[in-house]
Amino acid sequence: MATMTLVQAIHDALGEEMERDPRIVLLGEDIGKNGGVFRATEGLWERFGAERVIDTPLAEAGIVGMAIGMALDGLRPVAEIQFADFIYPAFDQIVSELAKFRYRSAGQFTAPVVIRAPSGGGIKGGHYHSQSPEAYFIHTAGLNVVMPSTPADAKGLLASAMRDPDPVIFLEPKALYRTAKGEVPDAGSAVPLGKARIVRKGSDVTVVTYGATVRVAEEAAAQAEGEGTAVEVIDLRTLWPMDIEAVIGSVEKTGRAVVLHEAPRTCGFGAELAALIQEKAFLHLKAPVARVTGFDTPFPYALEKLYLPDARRTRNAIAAALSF
Amino acid sequence: MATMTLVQAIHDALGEEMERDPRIVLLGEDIGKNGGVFRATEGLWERFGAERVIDTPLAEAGIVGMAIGMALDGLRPVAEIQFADFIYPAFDQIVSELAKFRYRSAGQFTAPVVIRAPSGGGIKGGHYHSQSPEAYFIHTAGLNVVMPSTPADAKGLLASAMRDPDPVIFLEPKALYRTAKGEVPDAGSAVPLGKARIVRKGSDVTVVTYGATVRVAEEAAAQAEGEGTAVEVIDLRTLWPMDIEAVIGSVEKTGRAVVLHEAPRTCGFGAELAALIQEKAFLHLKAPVARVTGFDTPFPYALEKLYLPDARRTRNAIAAALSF
Amino acid sequence: MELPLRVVLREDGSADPELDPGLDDEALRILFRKMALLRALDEKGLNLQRAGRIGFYIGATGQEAAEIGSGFALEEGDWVFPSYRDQGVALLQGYPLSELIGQLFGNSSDVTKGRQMPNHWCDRAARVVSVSSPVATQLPQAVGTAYAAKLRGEKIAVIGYFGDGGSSTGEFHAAMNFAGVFRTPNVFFCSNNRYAISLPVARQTAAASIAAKAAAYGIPGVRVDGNDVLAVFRVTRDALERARAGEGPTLIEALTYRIGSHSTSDDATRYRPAEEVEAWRGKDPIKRFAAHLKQRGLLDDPEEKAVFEEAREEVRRTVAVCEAAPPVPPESLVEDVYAEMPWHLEEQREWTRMPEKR
Amino acid sequence: MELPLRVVLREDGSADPELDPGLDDEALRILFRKMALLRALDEKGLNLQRAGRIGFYIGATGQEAAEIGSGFALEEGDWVFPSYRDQGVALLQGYPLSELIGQLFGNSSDVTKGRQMPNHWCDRAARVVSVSSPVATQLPQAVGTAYAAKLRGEKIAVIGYFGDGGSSTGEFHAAMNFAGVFRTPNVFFCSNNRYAISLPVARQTAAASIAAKAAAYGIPGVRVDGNDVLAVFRVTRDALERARAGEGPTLIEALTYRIGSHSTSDDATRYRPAEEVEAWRGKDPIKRFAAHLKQRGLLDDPEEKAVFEEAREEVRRTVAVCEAAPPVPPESLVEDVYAEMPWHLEEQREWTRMPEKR
Ligand SMILES: Cc1ncc(C[n+]2csc(CCOP(=O)(O)OP(=O)(O)O)c2C)c(N)n1
Ligand SMILES: Cc1ncc(C[n+]2csc(CCOP(=O)(O)OP(=O)(O)O)c2C)c(N)n1
Ligand SMILES: [Mg+2]
Ligand SMILES: [Mg+2]
Repeated sequence: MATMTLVQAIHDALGEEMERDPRIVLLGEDIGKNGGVFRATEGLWERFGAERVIDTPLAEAGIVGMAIGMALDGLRPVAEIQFADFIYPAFDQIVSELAKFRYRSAGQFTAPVVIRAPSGGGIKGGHYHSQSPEAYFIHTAGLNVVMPSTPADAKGLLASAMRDPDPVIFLEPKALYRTAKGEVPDAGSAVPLGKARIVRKGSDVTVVTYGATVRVAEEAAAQAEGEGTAVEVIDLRTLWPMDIEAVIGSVEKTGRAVVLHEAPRTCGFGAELAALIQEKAFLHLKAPVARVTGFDTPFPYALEKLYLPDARRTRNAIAAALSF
Repeated sequence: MATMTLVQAIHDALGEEMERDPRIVLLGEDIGKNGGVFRATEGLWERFGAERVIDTPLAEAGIVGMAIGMALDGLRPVAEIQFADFIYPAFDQIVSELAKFRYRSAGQFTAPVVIRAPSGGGIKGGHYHSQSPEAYFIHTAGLNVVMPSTPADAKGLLASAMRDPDPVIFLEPKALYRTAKGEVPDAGSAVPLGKARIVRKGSDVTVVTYGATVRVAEEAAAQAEGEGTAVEVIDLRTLWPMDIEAVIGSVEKTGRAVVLHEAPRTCGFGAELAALIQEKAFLHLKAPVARVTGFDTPFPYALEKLYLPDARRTRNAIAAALSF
Repeated sequence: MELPLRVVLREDGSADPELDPGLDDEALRILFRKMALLRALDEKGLNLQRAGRIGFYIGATGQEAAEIGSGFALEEGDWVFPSYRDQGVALLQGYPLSELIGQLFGNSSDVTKGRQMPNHWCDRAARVVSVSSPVATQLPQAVGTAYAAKLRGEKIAVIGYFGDGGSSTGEFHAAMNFAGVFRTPNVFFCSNNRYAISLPVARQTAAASIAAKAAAYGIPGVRVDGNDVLAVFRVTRDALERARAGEGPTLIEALTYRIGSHSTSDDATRYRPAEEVEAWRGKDPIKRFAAHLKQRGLLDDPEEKAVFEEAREEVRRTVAVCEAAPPVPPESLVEDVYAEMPWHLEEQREWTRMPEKR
Repeated sequence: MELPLRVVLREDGSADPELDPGLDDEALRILFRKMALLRALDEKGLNLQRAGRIGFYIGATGQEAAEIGSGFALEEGDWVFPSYRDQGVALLQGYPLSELIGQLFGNSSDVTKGRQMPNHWCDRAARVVSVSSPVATQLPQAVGTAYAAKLRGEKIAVIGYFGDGGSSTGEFHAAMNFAGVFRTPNVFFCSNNRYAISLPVARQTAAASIAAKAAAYGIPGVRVDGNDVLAVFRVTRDALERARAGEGPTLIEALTYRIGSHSTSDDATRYRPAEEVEAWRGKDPIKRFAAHLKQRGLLDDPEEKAVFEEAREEVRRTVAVCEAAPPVPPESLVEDVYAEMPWHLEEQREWTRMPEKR
């Protein structure tokens, strides 16, 4: 066990898995000598060489397309998209190709590519360094979508992603890169995909969240506790395919659910969570499933703090659910 | 009034608006001499010339990017994407640019572009000539998303789209191009964006849908009627920003809702509809909001019929809601 | 400054000794038989579609020299990233005709479970990657596979096929640029059949040629007569050898012509003058090669007829077998989305079994 | 076959009479003042960011000749599609310094309501389109605007700016190709500052030059010394005139160097040798032009100092005013998504007003 930041945990997972599995290669913009704009790949270029830590030209469609081709013939590519906001030029490769290879070839070809992308707000990045695009990928059949919220999970989930037989969109909450610190198990311990983490037990209301808003949920839960409300906080970790039992089990117990994420509300993942919860736990619900989310606007620069869901809005939603 | 097919109605709207407004230009692949692969632009190249009916090289990013630039300086471009499945190379232009111009410039620059794209299944087109991508665009703040289900609406909504000050993603249910026939008012009558159409009144359950599944809903409703169940069918027409009063008003009356669409279920627009309905009509709901949708798989070729939501699955959902 | 056009088969049926690849008689006969097979497949495919027995077909009629000449240059271990029109190349790689035709029917004779439209086949054993409709998406993938081979020190080449229209896509640009930078063992083979559906190539690009685009990526560009099977074979073999030898990628532009419509969904008479098509019919690549073989004494008229008859018979036989296969099972709808089926697809599998009404 | 490099300002401070654009004294003085202003803005921007008074800054230090030389060639009615590094061009188009600096603060002195990061400005009146971060997205848009002008018969030109990295994007490819096909009145201006963040241009592309890529699109490519303000002005003016005259688009590559880090978020010492940077500091475009002006008797040392002092003062004054402005109002968060506010944003406006707890 060692204490480290989330970005160090990512870094460690990459290094350890590359050591373990010579098929792993990294590719992306500025990931080599520069070590990545967030330093996630620092030192790996020196350690594994320019052939396995590949600085690419500026073309995300090329990065993902190339990664797919590598994966088709036995490599295990991990592509870095510098910011999740710049993943859209690769959208066709992801939606039309990456997600569909196994299905369209009836399993003859598979593309176990991991796409890492710093996601979410909190660094005053404005429209294009702040977005949370998870819903696009969750809606795309054939992808795994993962977002850690702790260093230990970051390392363990990334290790699992690199070993998974299917593509994984691995979204890293950049606001937590250096602010989330914690104990991380030593080499080799993967955290399985598809399993949520109960962050905090409680019987009155369930808050379902992931990524950077996990700590918002914890803050709101701690405040609510002071007023006698026991909040259960679930960190999904794997967004899709999600841990349905953890969520439904909790809501059956508490009878109230708040879903919480940074991405815009409309057609966000919160909509799916709300839809699923009311489908599967209808008779247990004492209040509508509430959504606390980003606004349905482009991500703003000056008003970032206001845009991001916070403990205030989360507590309001909890209170509303309790008093419904 | 004249009777015509849906694709003829589209064609008429284009021609009439081009006649009315010299700022309108069309651009896309094979829309000129060839008249579009679905013939939506047939004869317009001859009528308005190659400068206003523009055959472009094969690059959707170029088509949408160029359309944006045209719109920035006073033209009213209508871009055709040959199949909605091929819109992904333009995804960056749509999400990062088209949707955000007004916001990021605080209204200095606007991009009133209409993007027309044949959408949905029903023509044995397999993965890449069948997808329904509406959820991606609904989740993207700043876009209007429209899908007609009748010739009259196709014409009227497209006219409104071409006059709207904001970008419109205009998805055309290709399965209905030639199979939907109906009366269409003569020149100039636009159908406003943002208003749903009550296809059929009923008091027992509300089916909310749009596009090609409207007729599935009607079929299921007709069958249910035979068994004494009165189904209200709502055709949203404008998917986003949607007509919230029409939907909530109906569900408050019926107490039961089924949402129906072709797109994959997870994080589809049905999730948003279910989330909204349970948020806003919770105490009226006698059963969970049910979703009848496509599968969370790539769109299949041989099993297309099975994939597409049909009256059978819709009736099952209605029956389940009634007996919940 | 135009790149020279490489030609082997001359007007008089002789071969330019300078460029003649020097194939032996058996190889020449195979080339001819494969071109005939491809033509026979097209005839059948179009007829099957017209008769409503398959849903769709895309032919390569008129482009057989480009298909067979380039495909024949491939060697054991090479990879193919095809477009929807490259069934000829796939067959040469060892993709069984029975699987190709099974795929057209999309029933249980289709090893890919009827998942895709006709012409969207693949074969892992033959290293022929799955066709997909979006134009040119295969090209950056071809670079990745080539990179993988290079990294492991394998001496193989990876060929990516595309059309003149494909050269306008962002994927073409990324692929060529990446290949240039990483010097991957790639060959990019453009079948310039003069049209992208209805758009003539002169309105696809203002460049002097597609091959001229290679300069933008620091790689060699080659223009070849795409109706000349020997010239196509020769330049493709050379490019593949360069690739395998670690000398980097090549862009080949084969100038040919799409005799038929774009696909069975298209009607080329809407946008193409009949005289133009007629002129190109006169340049039939199979007849042109036949003339050469005859001149070399490797073919005569009855034999020519027999080769075509045999090809048609093989196609007919295979169609009969494939067409008779049962449909794909409904449950297969939810398979192969992931390696293991997650809960939500388990749930959705039930939808395929749902009774008429509960 | 390398394209020639266009140079006007010679080692000895004189101008090559062959290419000298023949600007009058006043124009030459303006060029110099604008270069100085741009440098002063960079100094201030970096300091403001370091002091935490603004959140981010991107400078153009070392690239002033490319910015000011090209921007000065624009005429009334021309449009600019800039990248995040082209504040110099924007200022020349008439974008007020006060608005540019207001944008850096993102408070109510920002006419765009603090919506975007610093360096992401725009000005409709000046026909300067909104900067966005995604690289090169502006280029196909520039083609559309040029097409619109052409359609209406307006004799204007549209210039699109981008970097060496931008040349690898699909958007560059689409834009150049469309412009070539439609012969739109575009100028594509690449500031090749040798790096895309950390990637040197030699690993961005294997092409002989960025300008060489023009051949792929059938349009002329021009290479110019990007540290030579007169050469840049000359080739840009020529290209703009060609465009306005209906002779089609041009690709210009200005060879320059990014003296600073990519942005305030970057540390270029991680990937660039100090000697390289030092060598380029010696080629300072402002000093180079100053030497020429001095030779022409249009500048002396005290005047040179004064120009810089004035520029710094102007920036200082403007910063003081902008920084003092109040923050943007919370409700503005939900404005300008659509022309009219739909119900769901009306609802969400309430979130900006929500009490601490109900
Ligand atoms: C990204 C994308 N856009 C549009 C289409 C529709 N489409 C299918 S084939 C085709 C033309 C392709 O022309 P070309 O690349 O020359 O190949 P050819 O069919 O002539 O062999 C078009 C536009 C598509 N499949 N993919
Ligand atoms: C599509 C996209 N991918 C990645 C980035 C991140 N990024 C910002 S600037 C930059 C380098 C751009 O280099 P260049 O085009 O040479 O312009 P320069 O900054 O040197 O002026 C990168 C990779 C981005 N903004 N957009
Ligand atoms: Mg073609
Ligand atoms: Mg650069």
